Amino acid sequence: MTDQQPALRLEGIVKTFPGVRALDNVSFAVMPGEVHALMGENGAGKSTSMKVLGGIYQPDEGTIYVGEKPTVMHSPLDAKAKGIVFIHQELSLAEELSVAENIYLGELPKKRFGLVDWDTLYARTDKILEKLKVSFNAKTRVGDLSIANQQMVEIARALTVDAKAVFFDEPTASLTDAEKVVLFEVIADLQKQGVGIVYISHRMEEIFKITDRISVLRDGQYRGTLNTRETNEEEVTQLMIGRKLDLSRSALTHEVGDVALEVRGLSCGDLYRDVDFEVRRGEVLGFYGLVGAGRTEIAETLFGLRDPSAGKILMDGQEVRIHSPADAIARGISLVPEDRKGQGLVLGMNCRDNMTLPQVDDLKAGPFVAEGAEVSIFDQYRDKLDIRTPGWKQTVGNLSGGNQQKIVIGKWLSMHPSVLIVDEPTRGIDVGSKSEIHNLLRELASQGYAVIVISSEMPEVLHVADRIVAMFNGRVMRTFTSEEVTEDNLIQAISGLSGDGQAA
Amino acid sequence: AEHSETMKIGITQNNVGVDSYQTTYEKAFIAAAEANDKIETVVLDAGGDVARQIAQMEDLIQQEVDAIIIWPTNGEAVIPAVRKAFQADIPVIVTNSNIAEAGFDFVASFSGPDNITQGARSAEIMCDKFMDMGIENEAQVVHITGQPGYTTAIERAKGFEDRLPEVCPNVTVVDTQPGDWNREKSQKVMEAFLVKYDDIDGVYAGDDNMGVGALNAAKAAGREGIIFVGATNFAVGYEAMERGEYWGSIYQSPVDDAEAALQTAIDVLNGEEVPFLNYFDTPKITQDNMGDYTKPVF
Amino acid sequence: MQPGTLSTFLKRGAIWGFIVLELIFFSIAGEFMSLSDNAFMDLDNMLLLLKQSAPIGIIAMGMTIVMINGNIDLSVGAIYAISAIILLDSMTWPIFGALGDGAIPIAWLLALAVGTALGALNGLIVWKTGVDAFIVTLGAMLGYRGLVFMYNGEQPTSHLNWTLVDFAEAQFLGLHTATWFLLLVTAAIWFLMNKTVHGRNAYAIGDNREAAVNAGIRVGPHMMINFMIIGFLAALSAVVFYSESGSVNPNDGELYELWVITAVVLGGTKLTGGAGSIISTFGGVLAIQLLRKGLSHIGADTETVNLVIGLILIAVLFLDRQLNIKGKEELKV
Amino acid sequence: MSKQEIGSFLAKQGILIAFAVFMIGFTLANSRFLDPDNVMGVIRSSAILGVMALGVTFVVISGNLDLSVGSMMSFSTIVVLDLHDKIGPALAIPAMFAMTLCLGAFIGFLVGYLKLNSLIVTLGMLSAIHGLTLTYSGGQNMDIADKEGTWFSVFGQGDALGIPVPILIFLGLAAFLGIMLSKTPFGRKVYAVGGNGTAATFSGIRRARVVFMCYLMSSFCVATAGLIQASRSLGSQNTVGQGLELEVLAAIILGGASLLGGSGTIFKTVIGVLILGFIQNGLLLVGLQFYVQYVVTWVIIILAVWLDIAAKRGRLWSPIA
Ligand SMILES: Nc1ncnc2c1ncn2[C@@H]1O[C@H](COP(=O)(O)OP(=O)(O)OP(=O)(O)O)[C@@H](O)[C@H]1O
Ligand SMILES: Nc1ncnc2c1ncn2[C@@H]1O[C@H](COP(=O)(O)OP(=O)(O)OP(=O)(O)O)[C@@H](O)[C@H]1O
Ligand SMILES: [Mg+2]
Ligand SMILES: [Mg+2]
Repeated sequence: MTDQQPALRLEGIVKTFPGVRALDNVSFAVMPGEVHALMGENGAGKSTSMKVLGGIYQPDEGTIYVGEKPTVMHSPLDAKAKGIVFIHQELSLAEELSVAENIYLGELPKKRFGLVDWDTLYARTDKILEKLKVSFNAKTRVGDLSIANQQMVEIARALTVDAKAVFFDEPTASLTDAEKVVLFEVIADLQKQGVGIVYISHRMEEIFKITDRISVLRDGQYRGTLNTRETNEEEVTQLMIGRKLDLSRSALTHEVGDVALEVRGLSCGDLYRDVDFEVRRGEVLGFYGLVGAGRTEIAETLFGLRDPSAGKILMDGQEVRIHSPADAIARGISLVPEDRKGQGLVLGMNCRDNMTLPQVDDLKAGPFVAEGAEVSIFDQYRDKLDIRTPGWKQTVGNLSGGNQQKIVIGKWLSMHPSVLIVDEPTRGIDVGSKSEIHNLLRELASQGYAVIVISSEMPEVLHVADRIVAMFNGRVMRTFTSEEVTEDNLIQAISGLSGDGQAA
Repeated sequence: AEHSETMKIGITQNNVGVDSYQTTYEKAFIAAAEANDKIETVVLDAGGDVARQIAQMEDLIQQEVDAIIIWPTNGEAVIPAVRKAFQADIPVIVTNSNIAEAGFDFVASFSGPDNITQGARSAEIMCDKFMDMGIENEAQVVHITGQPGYTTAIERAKGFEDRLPEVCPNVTVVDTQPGDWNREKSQKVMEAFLVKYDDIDGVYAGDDNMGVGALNAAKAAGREGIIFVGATNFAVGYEAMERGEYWGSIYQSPVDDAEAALQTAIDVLNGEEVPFLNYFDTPKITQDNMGDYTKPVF
Repeated sequence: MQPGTLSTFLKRGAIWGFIVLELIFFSIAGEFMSLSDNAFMDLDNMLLLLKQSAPIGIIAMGMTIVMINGNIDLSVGAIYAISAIILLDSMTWPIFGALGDGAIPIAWLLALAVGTALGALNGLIVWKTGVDAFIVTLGAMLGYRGLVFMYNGEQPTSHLNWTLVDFAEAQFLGLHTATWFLLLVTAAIWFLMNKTVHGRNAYAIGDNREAAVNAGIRVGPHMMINFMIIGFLAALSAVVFYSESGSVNPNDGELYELWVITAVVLGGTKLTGGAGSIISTFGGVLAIQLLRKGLSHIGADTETVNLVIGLILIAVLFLDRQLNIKGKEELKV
Repeated sequence: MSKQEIGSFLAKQGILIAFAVFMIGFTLANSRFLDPDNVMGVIRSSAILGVMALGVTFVVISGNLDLSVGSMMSFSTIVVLDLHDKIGPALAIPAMFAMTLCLGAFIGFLVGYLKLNSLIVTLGMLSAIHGLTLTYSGGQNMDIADKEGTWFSVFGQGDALGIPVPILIFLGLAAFLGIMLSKTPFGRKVYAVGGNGTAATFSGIRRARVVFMCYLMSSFCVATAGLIQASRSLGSQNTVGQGLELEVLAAIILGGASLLGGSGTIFKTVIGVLILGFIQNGLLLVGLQFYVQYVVTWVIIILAVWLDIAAKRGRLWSPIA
């Protein structure tokens, strides 16, 4: 493949934002038919590179080559016309429209007089959906799909045009394992057709499974390209973060205390039924299940965002009624929600104000907000979580995805909750920070917090949780201790084939 | 036609909520109708909207009333609707402000004040006062008009501006701005006038509400000796005249207006002869003769 | 029936249900409170209703597109007035004087062109400056109104042409000219929104502007076209109405934007864009006109009319919301 | 200063610069423009609009609109004038405030707790409150009988330390509300709710209560404006506040608040109000017709907002294709 000319090449790209040099002399090339990983910590500039290529941002310096030709990408339309397709990190769908219309957004097949050719549209869409092995059809309204399925719709877009290069920005962040398999098949297919693929992800196992080469960015600078077959996780990590990572799990060095939160027979309409579990101080309780299993809804109920239709919640042995997040916070419950943009952050506000939002009533000097105290809280958690931002005044919306997530985590940690619920806490977080967050969760438990971790990543729950609640279709199938659990029985349980024989 | 049984009379008014003249008119109209047990009325308000008024005309025709009284929102735009009533053999009486000449063929009678004469009379009141004061050769006047676009506003302004040079050729109108029949708006306009012109001797306002707004502005600015003349004497204007702050106005009663319109309609229905232009009298009222008039109730 | 279908059905049908309710109410109340011997639901009265719905209704169709597109247009009342002035005044221009009634179609075209151009100006500003449509058209609502006054001062602009009036007052197959225009516009816009790529893109842009941009839809020109459509329709509404009335006050059309938006929202179009239906807007227009007509039929006075229309608007919004709540377990945000 | 710094300076201060340019322009056109009497006069007559705009600023930052303030102001004015003669000013004022706050609470309940769309609710209330006012007054003008002898005139016509009372009320209230918005937890919550209501809820903020409070503040400001208005002219028509809702919005937009919520400040609103007031007055002084003011306001609103966002995004023309 060495004598081939690249499908796409970046040379000396510089892009600055006020106070941030997001890309600093970045160069790399994507060959036709290769899967090229783009890696780097949160905020390293991966998404920005992609947006520069896609014509969403114009570079300050540097050149983009399509084939051998220096090219200016004027707009997304322009990029598309040049055969470059993007699957964005953030879902970019029109919820009210059908799956087919979303997949062919911007290029609906036309008949005469600008009429939509519905027959062709549905036929083509069905073909693509078949390839993706999804359960929904072309006419489904996208807003009715789960997040995972919406992500599949996004992915389907890559298959609609004759692409020269396809960019995937963290496509698996909210996919289940089965869907990942399908995605990888799709990528392999594209690869066979000679399409150059850029794959952005923080998940090492995926990188090593499907990519040919790995380019690494750090702080906006290009750090080099490695051949995947000739390298290993350690080397990549070192290149990314400049040091080695300690991935060992900190053992439980403390006693598990009494029950902090107990749930008995909790139901909420069709969302979940008869849920029982308890979480003790000093313990990390994992929730694992397929997307749509109802885990998020349980968390939302505990946080006062939904009213249960039956059952009870007990804290320290007392039955409690939680009607609003304010109630929940007052009782020492914190929730790191799964959707950071929609639920976690006020994107137009600065970092500090976002972080202290839940406790703004408590941080007072006379009738005013004690801004000094706020800044010190922010500084403390910025250091603790290694948040990359020019300062507390930066608007949160301008942070990279991973750093935004860290702000949300900091926001709830700084509340010193007695029960901390985190829903997909490391979605979109780089390996370094991920292990930091895992360690942090373990550490919190060891300090006597009760921690609930909801995750769709099996390695994550296996790694951090002391016990794991396996859910399927709104029901708890089984609760495993870390001694009992294996990948196999966990998968069985969340697929409805309960380990202890209860059929679903 | 023989109208021994009850007569159904529909009225569509211009914009009732807008000031108390129209409100009082409506009340007086209803009261007058109720006092007469041979009459039933449908009272509608167009809210200042031509389209709504035309729709109301159509509705009244469709409801087969015996006569329609219209206070036009626009003296020309309603002509086709009036023609429709005419073609349906329903007599139309125009009230308060007339429709344009092109529609006269379809109208049984106009009943209302003569706005042009009113404007002219206001000019006379002002000129006479200037002569008393001996400043008829140097006086400067500002003019605050009613809501732009309304027939009444336009006619009064025309009457005033045509007549003033005839009676006081050396008085100059230095500025004209609308006060929208609104006391507050007029006060603002006057404030700016006061800053702009050191010498203002007279203010003519399209009605007393605006006149009193201008008066308030002058009082607040400590400017004295200005002659205020308005039209449609409102209670506030009458009181200001009592206090000696406001010189004169035109006495126009909405009660007379309403009663005259209803009576004209009844007369038309009874087949009596009515003049085509049925003006009711709107005399001059000044501090000198105000004792002859009772304080307006609106 | 799938769960949720009933409430969707109720929701879609809510406006028609409301119309039926109004009809029943005014028919019964009319028996006791109205002077008229004719029933409220008399055929002629209903035909009039359609006709009287035309001025607001024609503009409302354009507003539906613009709102589905994620924008709003507050300047329609002023565009309506300017177009009317052009329509009536141009017939008196000496160059067309020789044409006699031949000047009519030219006047129509001129008025429509001016409306379209003013809409285009709004659209261009929204597109090129990136200022929110609410602000752009709020400004234009003042600015265009200023232009109206500049044209002819505070005087009304009039030109009564009986040929034109006769045409406007004509009835064909029982329906008035204005009704035909309303129905044609409704059908055309329905077709545009449901069958054409432009229409589907309007939904997409209103739903998720960023996604549309990323997908390569040329959002700017697209929005501009929609502003041109609503400008055109505002002018068409003026053409239909002023052909009949022959005179325009400089403040005509004030508050039309509010009535139009009210009708569109009653019809269930989302204020945030992305969802809405032309047929339901038609229902919204009828509902409002029915309310006005009904209230005057039963002889309600000005203060009651204001009070009732305001409260009904809120009540309908409330009802719509109740129908949309999925259940107790819904997320409380 | 780098180019970028100039850009962001313009973004932050653009409206002040525009203001300065205007003041200079009008002063050149008419030397009386900056006459202290005129300046005082303009601020005083802007005070009513200004006080209303202060409250609506809260509503707008919280992500909602309030189109009912004009007719609510008519209501307050009529009510306090009516009650003045019936129960005396000392009781009339609190009674009027209570009634106006009830209206505000009703809107706050509908928009905050029932989560109805604010544009439509306040549009409905615009009409409904107008109906209410007409019912209350019977459509008649309301006038105080004894205009000379009442201390009630102090709010609109009085002076303290040589400064007209309406100006003192306006600026005092602006300072108070400005600090409340920028420095207190409540203010922070208003920004959060307007910026992202869902995220605010997820942060334990009682969004409904915040929205409710914003409408309450808005109605409080309206009541204050009504008080000044009534006291200034000691009599009023039913339509006194009609159309002010749009002027209020225009002032707030000129100040640079986004109608989507989450941004804006009291200080900028005050500037916006003054700009409108001085434009109105300046054009009158220059002798231009009132409708020229419409056109000028149009151009200024669009230029001001355009430059504001252009500076924020770092390029003049919108990036949309
Ligand atoms: N619009 C913007 N304004 C200001 N700064 C920005 C903007 N977009 C990105 N940045 C900054 O540029 C840097 C690179 O961001 P980018 O989104 O490319 O990171 P990333 O590598 O994709 O990270 P992640 O893995 O977290 O998604 C970050 O420091 C970010 O804060
Ligand atoms: N955007 C959406 N609109 C409507 N319903 C949705 C949406 N997203 C999810 N749902 C529904 O909500 C339920 C829960 O979805 P969700 O994917 O959040 O499940 P979960 O158990 O929390 O899993 P995960 O934590 O992996 O997201 C499912 O029934 C799904 O269909
Ligand atoms: Mg990224
Ligand atoms: Mg979930």
